[in-house]
Amino acid sequence: MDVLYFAWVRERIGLPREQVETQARTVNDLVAELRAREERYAAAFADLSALRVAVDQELADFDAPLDGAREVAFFPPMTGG
Amino acid sequence: MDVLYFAWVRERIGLPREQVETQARTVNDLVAELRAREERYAAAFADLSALRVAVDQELADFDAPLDGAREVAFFPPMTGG
Amino acid sequence: MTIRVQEQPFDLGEEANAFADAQDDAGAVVTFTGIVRDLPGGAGLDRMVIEHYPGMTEKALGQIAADARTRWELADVLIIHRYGEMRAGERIMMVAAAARHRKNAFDAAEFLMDYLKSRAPFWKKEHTTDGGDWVAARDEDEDALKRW
Amino acid sequence: MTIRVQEQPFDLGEEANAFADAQDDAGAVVTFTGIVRDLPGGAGLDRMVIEHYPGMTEKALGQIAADARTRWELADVLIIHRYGEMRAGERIMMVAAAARHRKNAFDAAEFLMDYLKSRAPFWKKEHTTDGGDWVAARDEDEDALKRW
Repeated sequence: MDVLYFAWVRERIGLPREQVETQARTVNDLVAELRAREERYAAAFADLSALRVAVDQELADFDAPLDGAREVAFFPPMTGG
Repeated sequence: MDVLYFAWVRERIGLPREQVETQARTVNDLVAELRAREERYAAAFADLSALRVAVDQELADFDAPLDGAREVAFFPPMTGG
Repeated sequence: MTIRVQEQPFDLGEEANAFADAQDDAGAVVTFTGIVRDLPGGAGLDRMVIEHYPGMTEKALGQIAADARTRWELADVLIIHRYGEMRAGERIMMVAAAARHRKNAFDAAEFLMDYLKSRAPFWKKEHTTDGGDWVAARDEDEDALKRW
Repeated sequence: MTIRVQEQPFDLGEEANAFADAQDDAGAVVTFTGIVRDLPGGAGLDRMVIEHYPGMTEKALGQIAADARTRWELADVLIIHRYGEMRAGERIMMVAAAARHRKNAFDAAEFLMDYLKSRAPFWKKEHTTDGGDWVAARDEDEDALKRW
């Protein structure tokens, strides 16, 4: 699964995208796995209320299922316009 | 006093402006004087709900006083924009 | 603040660029442009003629613009309105509002339009090959003023 | 309907003219333009950098435009949004909505902006000589969605 990071999430983790081997069934499961990896991940995912997630390029909730998902992206609230 | 007519009021009366000698104290008084003049005036002023009036270039009511007024204009509801 | 009442056409693009370029503290610019529409059912508009009340027009537009600046925090306001003859597709008028926040710019532009429609002394006449008809004021346009 | 996500600058005037020229049944065109503002208090914005999510951005904007066309009777919709580096005074983005009636054009343009602000994957970073700060989302922007 491709995991993408944008804005300060990208900066905190230190990379824009990575390939992740995971059996996570929901976004929350994936977040738990990532948090457990390294301090920079734990820092990036410290406060989920400051984060948004997209599954296959659609905004999703953190309890959204991941079955069949090819791309998950984490980022702060958007500031377009 | 200058009396001005716009749009179909101008067309019905047949002139865009005229000088009127009057002692009318309100717009309604002036309308009564004009109506009494000729059929084309009576026709133009037949339905006051279809007319608007400006006294010295400010929208006014038909019972507005005319003391000191130099210019009164009659016209249909505006359709700018 | 700029208000222009003119017979000659104006260039929407040039006006929009000049207005936006003149802003140095406004992140939001809203414009409204009114365009002469052909008549429904292919009746064939030959031309639209707009009559106005010189003197009162400028005062009324100035008052409407001043009211908008009192109600909202605006960086700038522009109103251009043509009179005389124009064909389908030509621009009739435009307003622009600039503000720090987009909501103010949107509200002000809509307020300017609502008042300009029913409180500025312009009258439109649509001419076809069959003759001319004065455009009737719409009740919705009068009603639109109530929300401000 | 046109949606463009691009790095290069766009010309507001040219876009507004082209959009208005393309309408043959819409008497009302509303545009919104977002401009890079300098920082308050003269902190001195060196540049703004906008990051986005290629692929999702186009989908999200397409969805927002389609939603607007479902809600209001619109003749046309345009969205242009830049990413990458830009300086104070440069245009960041614009939307345009064309309709027969002005209220639909105004509502649609405001709806497009409200959704684009909080639902399209763009992130702004303001750089000064002291470093860079990600622009924080404003609660008002999230609240603005509730009225639609």
